[in-house]
Amino acid sequence: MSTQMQQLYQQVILDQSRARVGNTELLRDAAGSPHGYSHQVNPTCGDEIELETELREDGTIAVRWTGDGCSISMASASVLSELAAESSVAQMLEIEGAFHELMHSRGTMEADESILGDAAAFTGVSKFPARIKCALLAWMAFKDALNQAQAAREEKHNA
Amino acid sequence: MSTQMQQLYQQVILDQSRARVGNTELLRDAAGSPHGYSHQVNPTCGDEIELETELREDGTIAVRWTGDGCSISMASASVLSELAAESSVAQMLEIEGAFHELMHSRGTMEADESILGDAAAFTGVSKFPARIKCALLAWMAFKDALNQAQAAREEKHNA
Amino acid sequence: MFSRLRGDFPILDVRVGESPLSYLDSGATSQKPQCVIDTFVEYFQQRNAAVHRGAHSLAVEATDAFENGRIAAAGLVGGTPEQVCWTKNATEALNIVALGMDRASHGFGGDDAERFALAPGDSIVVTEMEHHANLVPWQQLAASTGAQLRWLPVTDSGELDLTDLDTIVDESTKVLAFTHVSNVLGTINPVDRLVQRARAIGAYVVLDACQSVPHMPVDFVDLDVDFAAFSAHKALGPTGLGALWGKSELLDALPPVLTGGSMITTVTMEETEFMPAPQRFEAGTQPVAEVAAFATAIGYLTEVGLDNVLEHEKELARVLLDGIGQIPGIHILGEAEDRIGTVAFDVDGVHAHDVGQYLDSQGIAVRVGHHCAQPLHRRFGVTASTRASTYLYNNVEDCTRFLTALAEVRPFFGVA
Amino acid sequence: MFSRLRGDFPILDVRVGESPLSYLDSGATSQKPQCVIDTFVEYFQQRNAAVHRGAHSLAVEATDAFENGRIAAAGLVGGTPEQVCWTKNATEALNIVALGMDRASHGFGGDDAERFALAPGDSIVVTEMEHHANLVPWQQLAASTGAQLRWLPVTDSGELDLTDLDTIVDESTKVLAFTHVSNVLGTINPVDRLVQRARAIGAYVVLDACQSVPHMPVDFVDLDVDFAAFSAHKALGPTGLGALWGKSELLDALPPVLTGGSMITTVTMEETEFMPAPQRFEAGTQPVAEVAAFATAIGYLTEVGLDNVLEHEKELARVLLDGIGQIPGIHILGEAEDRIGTVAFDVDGVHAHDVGQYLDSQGIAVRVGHHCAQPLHRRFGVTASTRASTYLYNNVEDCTRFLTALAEVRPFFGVA
Ligand SMILES: Cc1ncc(COP(=O)(O)O)c(C=O)c1O
Ligand SMILES: Cc1ncc(COP(=O)(O)O)c(C=O)c1O
Repeated sequence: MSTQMQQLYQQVILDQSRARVGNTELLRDAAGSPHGYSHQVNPTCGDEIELETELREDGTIAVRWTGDGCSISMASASVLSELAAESSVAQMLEIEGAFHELMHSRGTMEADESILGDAAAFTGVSKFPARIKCALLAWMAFKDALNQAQAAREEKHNA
Repeated sequence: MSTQMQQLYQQVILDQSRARVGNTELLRDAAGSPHGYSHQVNPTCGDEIELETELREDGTIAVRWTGDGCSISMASASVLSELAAESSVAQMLEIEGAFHELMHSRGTMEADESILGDAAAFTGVSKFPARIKCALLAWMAFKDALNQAQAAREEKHNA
Repeated sequence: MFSRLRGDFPILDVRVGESPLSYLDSGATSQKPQCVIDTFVEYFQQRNAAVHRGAHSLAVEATDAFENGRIAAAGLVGGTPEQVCWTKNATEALNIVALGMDRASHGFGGDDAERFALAPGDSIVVTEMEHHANLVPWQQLAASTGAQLRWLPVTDSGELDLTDLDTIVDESTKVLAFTHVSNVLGTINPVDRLVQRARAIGAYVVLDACQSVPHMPVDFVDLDVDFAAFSAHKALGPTGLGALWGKSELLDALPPVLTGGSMITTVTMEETEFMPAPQRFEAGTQPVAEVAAFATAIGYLTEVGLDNVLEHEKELARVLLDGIGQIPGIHILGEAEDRIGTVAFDVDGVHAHDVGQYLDSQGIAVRVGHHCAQPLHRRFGVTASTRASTYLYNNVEDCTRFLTALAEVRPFFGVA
Repeated sequence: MFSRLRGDFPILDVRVGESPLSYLDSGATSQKPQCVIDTFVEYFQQRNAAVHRGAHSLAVEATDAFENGRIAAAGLVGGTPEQVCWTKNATEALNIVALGMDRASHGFGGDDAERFALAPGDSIVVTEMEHHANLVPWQQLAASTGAQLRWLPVTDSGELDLTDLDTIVDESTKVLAFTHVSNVLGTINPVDRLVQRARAIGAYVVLDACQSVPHMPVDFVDLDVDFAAFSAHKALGPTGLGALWGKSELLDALPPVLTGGSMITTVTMEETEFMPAPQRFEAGTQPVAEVAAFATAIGYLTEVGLDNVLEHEKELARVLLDGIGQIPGIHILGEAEDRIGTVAFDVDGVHAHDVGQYLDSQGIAVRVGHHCAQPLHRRFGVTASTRASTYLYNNVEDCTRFLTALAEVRPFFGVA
């Protein structure tokens, strides 16, 4: 077993891929607060995620998703959901940015755990170009859905 | 000057390319006897020939053509017209067959002058694959036009 | 013989990390023997020029290399050299047929092309096991003409379900397009039976021969298909080259799709006349070095003998099927008897991408994903699978290395 | 510098019969430096695999090679890598645009594609100096949509006649397609002036950059064109590769023509969603080795410097024009000041094919015929011409050998 494999499949990743935090039925328009929805597909392998974000009155974000994919993509969605439960919108955007940068570093970057939390466990993924998309799939969906939720909130304000 | 060039551009060819026997206005439907017409283009170089054959009552063939092309293609049309003036239909078909075979021999065949007459001067052309089409252009038109003339004669007989 | 020829493939000596390479992804693209690589070098060092265009000596040599490739290809798949039209890949070849029919349906190509015209009320039949390359172009043709797209289903054992053949392929059917061999299941389909039905109702037969031509003897004339497509890169040849084969009278009547230089006779500012096949489908500068290299590949394959290749692969398939069958928690997709050395499977609780990653860490290269056959995967209730596909350079050791590693996958991911 | 780099091109040492080779046919296709050939060998020996598909290490390396090629190409012509779509040749690239507009005109591509729809009353403008590749596809589009095809004429000096630009390109014009540099005359066209007019009336600009990209610095972003096409094989790269460049927002909206694997997101039996550019135009297995080799070619060209290449060619053009001018009975086609090192001419009383044959017997490779520009030749009252075209590996000696032989042509054929 190569050490690269161990770096890639950190225990956190294997655990989270089974835990699938946030993996629950989507509410779509049944959601009470302004929300957004995104469907992302990784055409290479067929991995798919449907993810929605809801911006609650109290400033917290709810993330719900369903999906099918490899351990990296499922673990990533799970970690994202965990982080979302503990973070503000601004913090999530910071994490998203840091995560994006980390993934494109091709293994040359140290992860900043103080920002990334459990998402730092994906550092090893950045050495596997074919897997970067797996790790980013949920985050792309999140960013897209969040944009929409924010737009929906705007609209509601203006209405 | 390479000997291949001298073999290619035999004096007969240079002379015939200037003589252009048979190069005269086409009669088309003004021709008295059953006739055929063919237009052939060499897409590689743009060489073109329009050629018509007329099957006279006395069994002789008249060939008329207009065209634009390299010395090989023009000389070939000229030699063809000369031969047609002296030959029967059956003889022309024999010459055509022999000429076709000679051109595709890639320089491995001796020309049979007793059949080919002046057309034997094209032996050197068969060593230049890119020029074979030039030498054959008029002959393709001849064969096509002759077929049509023969069909026209049939029709006239049956009418 | 097969053990000796491994030495002809330099890439097989590459190491993946600390492991030797077992390349089991020839279904995607094949590796190249040194002689094919040498042809590239020799072509570019000694005879590179534009073909069919110059009178100069290099151009003549390049044209010879190009046209000799056509002769070699006709020798491989039957028919005459004029029946072989070079394309960039098999996908282009299949598109030429579908888009040519599209153009015919919209009035291009005159009377000759009318036979290819489709309209509402007509149907196009494909199968549920098609590669996207032999599905999407027909969807597009259906959308463009109003014809209906139908398909033959696939059985649990991974074969074509022909129970309703006579109602699915009926009088309305203008085209029957199907794959000779499935790129996922490895199944060899009964071409005869399908051609017979198509002939009975007068439909054109388009054969996707991508996975047959490299792996078994194939003769399109004997099979009596109308059009066929295959790619060089899956048959020891270079990337950037495929071929469309067709009956001459059909090729000459099909309107061309890509237009431009070298496929015309006369061009004025207003209009253009096209050459007959194969040139009519070969617009612009052609992949000449690639054709030269493919001719060498064909020579190599012919020397080995495609009947031997098939037999060799059937042996490897047996080893793979038996071995996988003994590993718990693995489901093979399709278990047809008549097959090539390609096996796809699903691992309980571990996603294909993770399976592939684990195997790669041991130097074993397989393909994971939907293999450009999403509907087929959906049919088997999965979105992705892992596929091991063999070729003449694989040996039993590749298979046992693969099987050993595969047995470790579920334990590694903690699902067994 | 230029004398030294000849040694990088092994084919220049080939002998034609007893003569050394002077290759003056780079307008048709260029020769390849050893480093480009080496990349092929290295790719097939060490990293060949299908791209964008496998998780295994070879596939990752192959994908890197492929995508690095895109980055290199964007470095060469401007814009971002996603703006570069690989094609089999420039002809395919131009067809993708014309046929994509055709499909948009027939309802494909939804609302996004509507902007590309043509109908009767619209016009498409080309020029009289186009290569067939940038003429025939537009004729086909006009025929398919009912739009009118118009063209800008050419002056006696071989330049675009822009006198009536504002009436030829008018409010009805949807597309203005023209060549950056004429492959026959060598003329460099005033892109600015034409783009300005197109912008004023809102037409799309399609630039045929086949003869500019290899020979001079070109930046499509600076030129502000919408689409552009060029081919690798004319720019030291391999056969079997060209590129379509476009503005991203336009590429993403243009309906794809060739459909199949690797360009889709979701496929069901009924329908398909396409990926954005560049993948949407890259159906099927791509010319990966070719892209890797082209990346090396681009590196080589960049090292030499395309401004230096242009200067070098302008010098050679001067030698050729001056020399030909001194030989009696020869008429040069077009004498534009702003040009690359390409010169076409007509020899009084000797057909181009015979001229080429004579030059070839001295080892001088030129092109003869209509050079895929029949209308331009008709404009100059000839059906064929002889063309000498230079590149960075040519030197003054090539030109003087050519001129000496050319002076012997009319005497040899007995017309002087
Ligand atoms: C100006 C011009 N346009 C288009 C083409 C076509 O390029 P390709 O043959 O690579 O498709 C060529 C070269 O043949 C050319 O010179
Ligand atoms: C069955 C089948 N059809 C079509 C294709 C497409 O071939 P290409 O990628 O060469 O266009 C493939 C391979 O990818 C295949 O396996």
